[in-house]
Amino acid sequence: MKKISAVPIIYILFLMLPIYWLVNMSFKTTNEILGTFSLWPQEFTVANYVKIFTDPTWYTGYFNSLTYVGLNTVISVTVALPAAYAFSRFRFLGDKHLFFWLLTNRMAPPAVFALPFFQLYSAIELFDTPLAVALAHCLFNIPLAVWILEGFMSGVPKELDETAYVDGYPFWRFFIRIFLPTIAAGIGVACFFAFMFSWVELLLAKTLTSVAAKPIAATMTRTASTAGYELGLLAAAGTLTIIPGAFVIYFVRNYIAKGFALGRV
Amino acid sequence: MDNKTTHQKAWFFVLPVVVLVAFNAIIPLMTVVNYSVQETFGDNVFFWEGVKWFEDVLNSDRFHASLLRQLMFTGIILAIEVPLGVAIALTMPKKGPWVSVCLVFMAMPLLIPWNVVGAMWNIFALPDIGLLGHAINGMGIEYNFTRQPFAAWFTTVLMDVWHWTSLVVLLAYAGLRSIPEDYYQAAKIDGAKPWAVFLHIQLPKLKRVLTIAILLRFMDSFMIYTEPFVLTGGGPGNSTTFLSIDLVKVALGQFDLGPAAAMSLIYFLIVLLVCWVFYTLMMKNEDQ
Amino acid sequence: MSKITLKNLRHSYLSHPQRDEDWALKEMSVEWSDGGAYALLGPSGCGKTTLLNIISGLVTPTQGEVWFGDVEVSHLPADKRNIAQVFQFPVVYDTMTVFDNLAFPLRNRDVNETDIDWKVREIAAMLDLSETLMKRASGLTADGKQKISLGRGLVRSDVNAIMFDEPLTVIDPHLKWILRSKLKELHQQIGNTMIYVTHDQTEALTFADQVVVMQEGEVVQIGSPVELFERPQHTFVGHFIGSPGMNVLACELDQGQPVYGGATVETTGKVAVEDPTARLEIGIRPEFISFADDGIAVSVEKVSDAGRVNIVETRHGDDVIKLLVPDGGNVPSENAFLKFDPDHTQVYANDWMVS
Amino acid sequence: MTLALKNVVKRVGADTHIHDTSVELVTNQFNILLGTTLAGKTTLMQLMAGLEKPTSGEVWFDGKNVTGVPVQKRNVSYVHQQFINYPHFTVFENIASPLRVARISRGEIEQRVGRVAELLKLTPMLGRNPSELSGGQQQRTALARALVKDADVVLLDEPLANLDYKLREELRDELPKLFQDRECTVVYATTEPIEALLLGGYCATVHEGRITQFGETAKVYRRPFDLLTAQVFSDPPINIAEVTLSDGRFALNDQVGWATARANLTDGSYRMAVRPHFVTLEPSSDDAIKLEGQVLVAELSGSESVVHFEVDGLSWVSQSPGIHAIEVGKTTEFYLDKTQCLYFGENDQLMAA
Repeated sequence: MKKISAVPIIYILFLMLPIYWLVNMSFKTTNEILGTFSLWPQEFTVANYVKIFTDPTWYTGYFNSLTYVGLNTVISVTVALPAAYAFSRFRFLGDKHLFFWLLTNRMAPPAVFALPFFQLYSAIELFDTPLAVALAHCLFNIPLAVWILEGFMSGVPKELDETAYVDGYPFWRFFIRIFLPTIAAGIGVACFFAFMFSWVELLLAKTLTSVAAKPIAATMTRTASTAGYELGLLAAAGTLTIIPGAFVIYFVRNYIAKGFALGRV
Repeated sequence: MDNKTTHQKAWFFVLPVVVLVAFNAIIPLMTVVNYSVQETFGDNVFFWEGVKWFEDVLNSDRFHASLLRQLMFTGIILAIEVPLGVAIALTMPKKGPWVSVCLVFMAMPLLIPWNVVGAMWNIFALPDIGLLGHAINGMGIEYNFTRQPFAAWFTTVLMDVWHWTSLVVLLAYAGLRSIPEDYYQAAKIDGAKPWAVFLHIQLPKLKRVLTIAILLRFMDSFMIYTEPFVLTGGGPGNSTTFLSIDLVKVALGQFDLGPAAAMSLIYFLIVLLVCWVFYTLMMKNEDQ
Repeated sequence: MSKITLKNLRHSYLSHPQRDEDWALKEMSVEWSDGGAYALLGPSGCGKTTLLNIISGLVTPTQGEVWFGDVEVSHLPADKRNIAQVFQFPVVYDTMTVFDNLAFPLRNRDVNETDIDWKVREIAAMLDLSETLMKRASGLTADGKQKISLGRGLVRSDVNAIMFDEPLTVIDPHLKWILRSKLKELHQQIGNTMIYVTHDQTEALTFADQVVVMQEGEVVQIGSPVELFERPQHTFVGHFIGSPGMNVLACELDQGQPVYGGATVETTGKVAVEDPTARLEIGIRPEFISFADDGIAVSVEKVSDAGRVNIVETRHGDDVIKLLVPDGGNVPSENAFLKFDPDHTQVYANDWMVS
Repeated sequence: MTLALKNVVKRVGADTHIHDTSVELVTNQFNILLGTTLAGKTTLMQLMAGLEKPTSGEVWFDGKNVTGVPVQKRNVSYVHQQFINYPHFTVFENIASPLRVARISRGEIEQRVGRVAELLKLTPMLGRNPSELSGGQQQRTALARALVKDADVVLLDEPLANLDYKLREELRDELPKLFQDRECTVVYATTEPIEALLLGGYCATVHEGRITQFGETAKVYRRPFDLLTAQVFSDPPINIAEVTLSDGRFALNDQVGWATARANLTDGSYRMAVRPHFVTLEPSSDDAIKLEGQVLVAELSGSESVVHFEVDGLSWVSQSPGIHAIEVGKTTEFYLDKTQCLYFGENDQLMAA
């Protein structure tokens, strides 16, 4: 193996320290956390995790989060695919303005929209459902997905489309059978980013839910404020929220650099 | 030659996107605009107020203070994260198994829910039981981010650096990887020193990705809410109350809908304006 | 400037090469004189780029030595060898003007500004870049950029050799010949040793005094364009250079004279082949075959009008023999016989020329 | 299948890519479109295929107006200059794809793909992915896909341009054989006059969005209607000089001139064009005209020498068989075959050949 410079290693260590500390805390008892300072658990316990996996207020939060994130990823990427194709292949009235308008929505501070969103989704009776959060996250995830996918699609020569039409493929059959597999890497990258931004966002997710669809992260903040300092439990829940992300990164690791390379984030 | 074909039916392709985004963007935006020019005392009774709220917000010391804090924060984190990110990207291996290892570990902070980031740093920096707080105090420096404004700022900035530098690293790394090997060889042959290679080859080729990195970091840091809110709650005092935190306090805490809406719009316009200026500069640069 | 000597050079990209195919470059020794124009010619994957990179120092050979003059440079890195290289895709420093681009190698070597100014202007004039000196390099067309890449080599006085790696790849087809002849002209003006890598026969033959033809990691012939055309040392050279390529026909040997189709084929001088199992062939270019009243009986299969000439495809048994007939020349439809020009008929044993 | 364009015009924005063009291609033959890059060859082929719609005018297949018919329903095939294959299909699936869309039975697909693969020497590669093939094999795959469906019209858009020249030569030799027993009209675009000549058939010279002439390839080459066609159909570039005719003599300048027996030409000035291979280093006959010029550039291709030289400020190109060592800058003798000159009169129309 080639030698690796010290800088990235130090940087990664710096990144891992707070994470380690969180994991460390999650295996400690509340007494140990509050009583002593220790670099690793003196009385190793999985009680915090057991609590999360047995208490429905905890684990349903986990499911709720995964539900709306999954929904949002599917919606965002599915509707972004034909749109990105249109932007990469066709010239049409208002195309450039439309593209820019889409991107401006990536710039809208969620804090600005929190209250109107609450009212809007209450009005259409979607409040406190995963679908509400999934749709709300479309605000910034669709523009993002369109942007990323358009970059990948522009890298596919137009001649591929023409060859397929000449072969006799009707448009949709070509799009699904030929085109989508060709830009599979791009779809992977778009899914990754949609997942990421939906998973990490909390302000809107919290605003649009109360009980039934409460995300795990929101459960955490409420626990922290109502049940006093249950730090171990909080740390365990936090640790668990890192896992899906780590999982997703692992799957798309080879595409990340490429996705970024297109300058489309 | 632009080889796109003109095809108005393409609108059908973008229609679902337009509908979904417009639903989320235009209706709430209209609501905000609506509130921003009216006064309510509850019961859905509204009175026309014109631009009063805008004048109030623009003249309020409180808004000025949080805007100033916001600008300082964004300035500081940009000044740290961009050069640091580029420096780290430059030292990353170009190929081999380490690349994946680096990428996976570096991307991790990006995928942690923002309130977990706040909570994590809260635990990490607590003066008594947090590793960071404990270590700093152990060095004889008094440190408590819940009491000292400076410590709170330091922790918030450090947290943001921890959270987002990787984004700059990944972007810069991807930009560097797209430079053909020939350029490095040519520079070697021309006898260029490493600094000249950076200045004349790497930096110019990174310009585009760095513009995007700066733009993104500007936007996201300008909108930052969850992490500092969970970490410091905007305190101590108002010392880390950034624009978004202030806005939510006004809107949901005090339920002052009019001023909050006016503030939202001013806020949104600032972000848009800066991005637009940036975008135009970028495009102009590319045309040259 | 100096002579370039390659001694017993061999290279493999594998760490433990075993078989013959493992070598990207098979053993070769060659000496190139100072100020010559050389071309490395071969199809993709023939090892020509490996050889170029060994000379420029980007690749360290598995075995053998590289000498510039009387200095061995085999283990010197690229930047210590004082060579210049023009790559397939133009490399220019986008942020600089054309002038600064050309001055860059000199500034890195701490040459004083007056000398730089004088030298850059001189080279720019040669390359027809004087008009654009103050423009941004990034705004130039591909051929302009390629000239800058070349110019950065030409401004230096310490250059041992200038290497070209398929430099015309990105140039518009109808501009290629202009740059091609410009390179030739520059070589005559400056007298540097130049080494040019290409897969295109016209580029190689036009540019070089000596062409090194390579195939599958092996040098099959080094010679002047005329030699390569008239006396290919290897059947591959005959095939690769010239269109259509040389006819290669299996033959037998009788008392030092090749026998084809039952008849003795006249050649200049006798042929001696030591290995009795060697595969014997005669090689003759289509240019040197003509129709005659007797000789090798063939049937005419196809006549293609190429404007200047007709390419006639004939058949003798299982062999296809191509020949060229001048525009307006007579092509017999029946009872056709071919005559080979003895001066240009070669005999090959296991692909290598023996006559 | 007869294919005709009737008054076709193609405009994109303010640019006119194809000016009013009418042409009827020759059925079941090679129809070559010859012209430089961006001359409009690709646009013409896209209009024929139905990938683009004409701004005005009509496209007719077999006496039917197909202008509005989408490409899927036209039974055409198309090979691009770039190597275009479906990256995630094997070579077999790539070739089979038009048949699969047409819902042809599995057994027949296997049989037909096998036959075409054999013809194009792809049989050993059928199981591979296109990315594992060399450029030549990738283009063979694309050709196989175009052949397998028995299209009425096969459009080949500079299919050999991205190949190394030896591969190009090989495939160019094979191409006419591939279409020998097929009933289809082939349209072949190329930038190289030599390629047009070797493929034979019929040829349309294309220049800046217009077809300047259409006819048998050899005839277009030897009897161009106008100077433009002669220029498009010449590589190296055709030599052009002003000559004056008086008293049955053409005069190039004060010293050089030659007698002509052409009675139909009136006295006056003409533009004379002569192909480079009629200006040679060795005289082709005793009465060749001698030109003394200074050599500017000497280019050697595989089997011929092309010399650019200058006489009295006028540039000439000479093309001679064989490889000759020629010194640049030296004054050298060249011989012009006066019997091969083309004379163009007003509007650059051919007056005599």
